[in-house]
Amino acid sequence: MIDKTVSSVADAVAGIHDGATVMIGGFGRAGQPVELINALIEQGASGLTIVNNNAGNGDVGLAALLAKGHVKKIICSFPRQSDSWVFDGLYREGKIELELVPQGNLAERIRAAGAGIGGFYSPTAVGTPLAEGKESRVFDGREYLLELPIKADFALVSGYRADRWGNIAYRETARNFGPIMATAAETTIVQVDEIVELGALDPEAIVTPGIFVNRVVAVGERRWLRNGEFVGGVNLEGEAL
Amino acid sequence: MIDKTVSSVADAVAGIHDGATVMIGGFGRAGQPVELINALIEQGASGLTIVNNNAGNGDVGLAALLAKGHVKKIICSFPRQSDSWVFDGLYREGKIELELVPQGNLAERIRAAGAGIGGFYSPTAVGTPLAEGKESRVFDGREYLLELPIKADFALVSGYRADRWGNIAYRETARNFGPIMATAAETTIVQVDEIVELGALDPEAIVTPGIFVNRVVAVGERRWLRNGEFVGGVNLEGEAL
Amino acid sequence: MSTGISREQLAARIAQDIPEGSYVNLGIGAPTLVADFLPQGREVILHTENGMLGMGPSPEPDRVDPDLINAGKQAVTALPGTAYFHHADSFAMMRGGHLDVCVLGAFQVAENGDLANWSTGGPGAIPAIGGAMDLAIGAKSVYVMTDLLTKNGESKLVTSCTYPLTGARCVARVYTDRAIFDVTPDGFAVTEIFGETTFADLLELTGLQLKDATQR
Amino acid sequence: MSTGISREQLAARIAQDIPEGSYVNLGIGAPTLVADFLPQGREVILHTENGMLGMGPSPEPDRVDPDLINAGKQAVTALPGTAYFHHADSFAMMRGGHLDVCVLGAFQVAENGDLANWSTGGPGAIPAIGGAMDLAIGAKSVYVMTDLLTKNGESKLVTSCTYPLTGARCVARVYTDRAIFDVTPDGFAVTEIFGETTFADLLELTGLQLKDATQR
Repeated sequence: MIDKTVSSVADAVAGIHDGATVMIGGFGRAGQPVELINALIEQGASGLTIVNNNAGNGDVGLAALLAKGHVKKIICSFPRQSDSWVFDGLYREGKIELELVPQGNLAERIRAAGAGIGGFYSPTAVGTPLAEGKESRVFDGREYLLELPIKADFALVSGYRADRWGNIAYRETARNFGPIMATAAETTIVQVDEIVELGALDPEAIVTPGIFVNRVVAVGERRWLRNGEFVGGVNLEGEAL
Repeated sequence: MIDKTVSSVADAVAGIHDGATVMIGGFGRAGQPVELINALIEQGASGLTIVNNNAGNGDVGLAALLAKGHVKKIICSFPRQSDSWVFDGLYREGKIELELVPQGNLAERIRAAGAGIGGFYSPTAVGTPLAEGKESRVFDGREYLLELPIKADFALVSGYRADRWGNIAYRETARNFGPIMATAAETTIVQVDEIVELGALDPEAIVTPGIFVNRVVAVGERRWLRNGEFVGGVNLEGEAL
Repeated sequence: MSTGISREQLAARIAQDIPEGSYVNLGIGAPTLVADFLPQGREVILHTENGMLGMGPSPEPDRVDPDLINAGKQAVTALPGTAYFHHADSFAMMRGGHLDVCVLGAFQVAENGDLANWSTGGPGAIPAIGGAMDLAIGAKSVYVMTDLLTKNGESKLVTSCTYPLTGARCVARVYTDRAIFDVTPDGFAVTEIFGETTFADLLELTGLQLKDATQR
Repeated sequence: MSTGISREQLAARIAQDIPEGSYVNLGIGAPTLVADFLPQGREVILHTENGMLGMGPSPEPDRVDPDLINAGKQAVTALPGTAYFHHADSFAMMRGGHLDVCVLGAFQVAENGDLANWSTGGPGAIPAIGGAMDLAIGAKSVYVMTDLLTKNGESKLVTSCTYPLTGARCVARVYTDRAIFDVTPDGFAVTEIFGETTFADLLELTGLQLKDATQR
């Protein structure tokens, strides 16, 4: 019987090695797999290259991983935010390397890695400083830049519900980078609120089929839901009001 | 108020001009927008370039359009089937042009058109006769071929349910090429079983958001469903047993 | 020389120009305000880069849903008809030319439509680009919403941008607190002037050759 | 010289080699049979190119669902855990290297793993490729299921393909009615011989240099 579920977040992040490239889902805090990130901090792998849209918020999750000094390099589109003080400090001290990628190129390069595309011509960033060093080519009278896939050793993703085959359903805008990152990593690890019976997920709404998923771990229902119903009563950080 | 619904299939296919490139969804008969194709035959546009996975089955739908002599060229991956006699005859008589594209390249080229990609490097067909005349390039030790987007003037798609914003849900493997074709055409026209109230579709299972859809027409419930429940009692052609 | 209209007035003015049925992305910051001024009953579908079409207004404080945010990471709501999708699909909408309008902020806009809005190129600055470059090249109409002048009184409309570009020749129109400027093959054309500002004021404030295309 | 095993026996033999938990695509025609011989209780997830993972067996005749078909356009069923997706996503699974195994038919397989299975290059033939080229380059292990000989008694295993290729150097193993051949850097290695066929028979039937790697 196929069973991709593991019983703890520690088991879920086992084997992530020093120097690994790790994609981490989420846009800001939404869809950020905080429990998996905390387990990764605990696990201790260092010298990591992280792929995320941002570079951490506040002092939790990705920001906490950065604060530990476990991250060598970050590939992202939007590091600077009102609550990105951890990254800001490391960057100003020269303690972290940054590869800045426009968000659409970031998403499409991740998808390309998962889809077996060798490279693609993107309309974004033509004529800007981010075009420097990139091959340019005109198709149909319009200029494009050659972009290459971004692959990873591991992806940490936050889904909503999963089954034992590793099928994943997401919730609202917490979906964001999860589905594409799941396709682009050697080993994809997903945290969800709960594991449901095989067949309980709507087959029309499984956004990440289990073929892309290696391990699934349940972390309990998010604080703003009760038995799957939205009940509110939290702030944007997910803390009780 | 936004209302993309039109009241007849004739209205739905209005304006398709002679010489247009028309993408038609479907894989074999599944997801083939037969009512829209019939309306297109009636409407009379000719000299068409058709993009479809196949080249028609039996004497209905796409095959009927071919039989009318309205199609100049077909871009597809798998024309030859047990029931593709209409295409076979036209092809042998030299009355139709064929551009044969491996199915994965067909799908990815359509997606690229919808996603604004200028071109991409595909791993498929390297070392085969279909690589002739294509640019080849090595990334990371592997050879790829440059593939260009396929755009269309119109897309005819068969969905399951829609709302007045043009959001589309699909059913099972009838989804196939519909969602990507909807993104790649100037004007996307979708037939569905029924138009439901705005908000009635599960926002997690809307596969084609309305931004890609221009016109929606309801054609009535498919014969093998009753009030949305599968009841069977038909053969693969959808005819009552 | 009079001062211009308020940010809210400007947002309302921009909202007037967005036709019913448009698919619109409002950039982080001031452009977000435009949503509050869309005329009652006019349906406009808002896109947010983080995977949603059909974005609604802010929720009540006790109904904040951390899974439901906009590009600025603010809490939003979902209208009936909302659809969710992943990031590659969201940016395919932008880059594939499916959005009708985007409204962006700016540091500088040049006469040829070049836009600079992501970096002032300063040495200590931490760069951040997000989705701005994708929006700039992808939306059918790129509108800029900005004050005409910087805090130091310099014109944001320039002959050519000195800051790093977000996109080349991409801006269609600039809505400022003083006037509306269309980007034309011959440079900026002023189509509307706000308050007591005069065309002569605009010439002086920008130092540019401007065409007077106002209907007065 | 004995004849080989039946098509069903061969399908059963291939099924033995597919481990639990594999993601498998079975090509149109004979390879489809493999599904019927997967050992009871072994979970293998079947992919069909037209947008489904979790494909189940054929339905009863009165339960045929025209919306639920496989790549061969035959009626199928959906197992609990099935997921549907569109064509670009389906082929991303193939081309991105996510399928563990595919089983394809063949006209010819060459010693270097080249596969020809889509066209005999005849002048009157109507070409059709479908998803074969994508599967050939995409699956982690490409297995071929075929009779060793054509109807005319010619070997389908060849020094180099004379028919147009489907994929270059892509085949890992060829399951035939006479024997199983692994593709190795030194050509075909026979790992298992069926029935009363001998290694000498295989040398004669194929006319190739073969390595005897049987464990007998």
